[in-house]
Amino acid sequence: MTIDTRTANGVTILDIHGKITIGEGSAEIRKTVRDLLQAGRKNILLNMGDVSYVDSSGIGELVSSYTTVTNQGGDLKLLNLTKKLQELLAITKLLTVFDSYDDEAEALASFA
Amino acid sequence: MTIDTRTANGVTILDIHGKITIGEGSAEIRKTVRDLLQAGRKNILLNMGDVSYVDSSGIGELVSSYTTVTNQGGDLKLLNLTKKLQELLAITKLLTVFDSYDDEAEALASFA
Amino acid sequence: MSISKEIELRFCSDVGLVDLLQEFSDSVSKAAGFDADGQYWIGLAVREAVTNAILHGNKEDRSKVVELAFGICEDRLRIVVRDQGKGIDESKIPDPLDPKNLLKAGGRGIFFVRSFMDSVKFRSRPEGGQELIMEKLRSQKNQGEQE
Amino acid sequence: MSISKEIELRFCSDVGLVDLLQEFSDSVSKAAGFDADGQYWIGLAVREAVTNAILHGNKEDRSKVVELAFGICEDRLRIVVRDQGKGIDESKIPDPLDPKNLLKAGGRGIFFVRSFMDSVKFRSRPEGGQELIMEKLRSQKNQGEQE
Ligand SMILES: Nc1ncnc2c1ncn2[C@@H]1O[C@H](COP(=O)(O)OP(=O)(O)O)[C@@H](O)[C@H]1O
Ligand SMILES: Nc1ncnc2c1ncn2[C@@H]1O[C@H](COP(=O)(O)OP(=O)(O)O)[C@@H](O)[C@H]1O
Repeated sequence: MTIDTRTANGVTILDIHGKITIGEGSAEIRKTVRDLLQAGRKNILLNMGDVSYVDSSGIGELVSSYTTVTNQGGDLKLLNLTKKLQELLAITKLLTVFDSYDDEAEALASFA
Repeated sequence: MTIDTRTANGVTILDIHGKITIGEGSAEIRKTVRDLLQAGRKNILLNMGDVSYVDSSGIGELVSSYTTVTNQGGDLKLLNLTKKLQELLAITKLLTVFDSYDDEAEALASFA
Repeated sequence: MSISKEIELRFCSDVGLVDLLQEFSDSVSKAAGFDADGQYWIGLAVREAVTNAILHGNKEDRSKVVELAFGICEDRLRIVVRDQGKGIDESKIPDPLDPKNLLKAGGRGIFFVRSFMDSVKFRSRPEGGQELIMEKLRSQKNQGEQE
Repeated sequence: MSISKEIELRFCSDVGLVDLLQEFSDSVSKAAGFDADGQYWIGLAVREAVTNAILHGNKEDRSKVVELAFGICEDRLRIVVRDQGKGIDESKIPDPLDPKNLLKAGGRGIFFVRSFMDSVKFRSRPEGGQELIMEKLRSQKNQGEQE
């Protein structure tokens, strides 16, 4: 897994590439998010469009990143869910927890 | 594996698709070739361009098709060897046994 | 339920192997006639069950072995995951859909296994260790157009 | 030669399984850092060795088992194929490059195994059956640019 970081309209967008799974450095997202919070960047959008695989450990990773950000008064949202990830979030009842978008501009606007 | 049969300039061209391996009905080429000989069609060109995998059993299949045709006074030649197949024929010293071509027109002309 | 093809894998308790094993599951379920979606969900169930066997069962003790057995039966694919651990108390597995667990980081592995497979059973083995037995029916529903 | 990862497969003597096993070999050799070409040749060696174990070793007796073990060692990939057959007399394996054998349909399997692997040994097992042990060095030459 690799993460590219960029900023737009005061929102930090993490473009995540590859697998979010056990073994695949799944703690990396959490770490990146923690670093951002420490730098005072509390609006975070995870772009999942290029995520090829997520297992239960990866879902856990998303959830704990979410709670960390929310607890610090920030917002963590998801962009470009793949169909499979959407199904996983649906069966785990997390689709209602996460704010998610298919359109980047719309996602950015939602932070305003 | 599937075989499409067509004719050009009195030569029967077999377009072979898929794997020529043990288990993958590797006897099918031999059978097709035998049927052609019985129908008096002795100029046979095997188009290997779409062959995805060949194992030792597949090489054996090519060799026995070759000997069957040659023994009946016919010609069996190969077209569009993949790089891997070429290497396999090279190490088994069969590259000098088989007449092989990269160009269909040239291959057809060689039967004349 | 006669078994027509059987393959069993044994490997050390190394979580770095789960990708491999999931890929193998994909090959097996493909050979059993499951379509791409079926392969995906079965592979994810395998991944979760094997991860649990390595982490919770064998506690990543590399000298302990995990076994993963596939049986392609006439009507179903049967997958068994064995570890050398103390086993699981099913009554103690928290429900990840319970609102109080919804935002927990863990606890969704077995839920995934149960969601994607048609039947799931745990069994402690007389010779020690535990066994997770899961099955997926090779029904029309789970199969691609052409097998 | 310490083994860092070990995976062993056991399966029934069904030649319909060789595709699966070759795909698994590809996953393992990829994980061991071999590039696409390396994976291809190792996979073909595995296919030939397993086919021989099923056909010649176990004579397609489906009650007999073939074992295929992969060990990813620091400097090499070690692959062992075991069958329950009578074993092979190496001195009796005809040379497929001998002009009198060149046009024979069979007899190239072991030659392929020997061509693609760095070392190949046969051993009859004290407990019965035979074992083919083959190794491929994880040298620079066999590896892709990035592992
Ligand atoms: N193979 C196993 N052996 C022993 N305990 C297990 C095993 N698999 C799961 N468990 C127990 O069940 C719990 C729930 O497992 P799971 O749903 O996969 O979630 P997670 O692995 O994220 O905790 C684990 O935390 C563990 O206590
Ligand atoms: N696992 C085995 N057990 C017993 N005999 C074997 C085994 N593998 C190979 N042989 C013998 O060695 C011969 C050569 O094998 P091989 O080079 O693979 O060619 P082929 O399988 O086409 O005959 C076989 O015909 C068989 O007699």
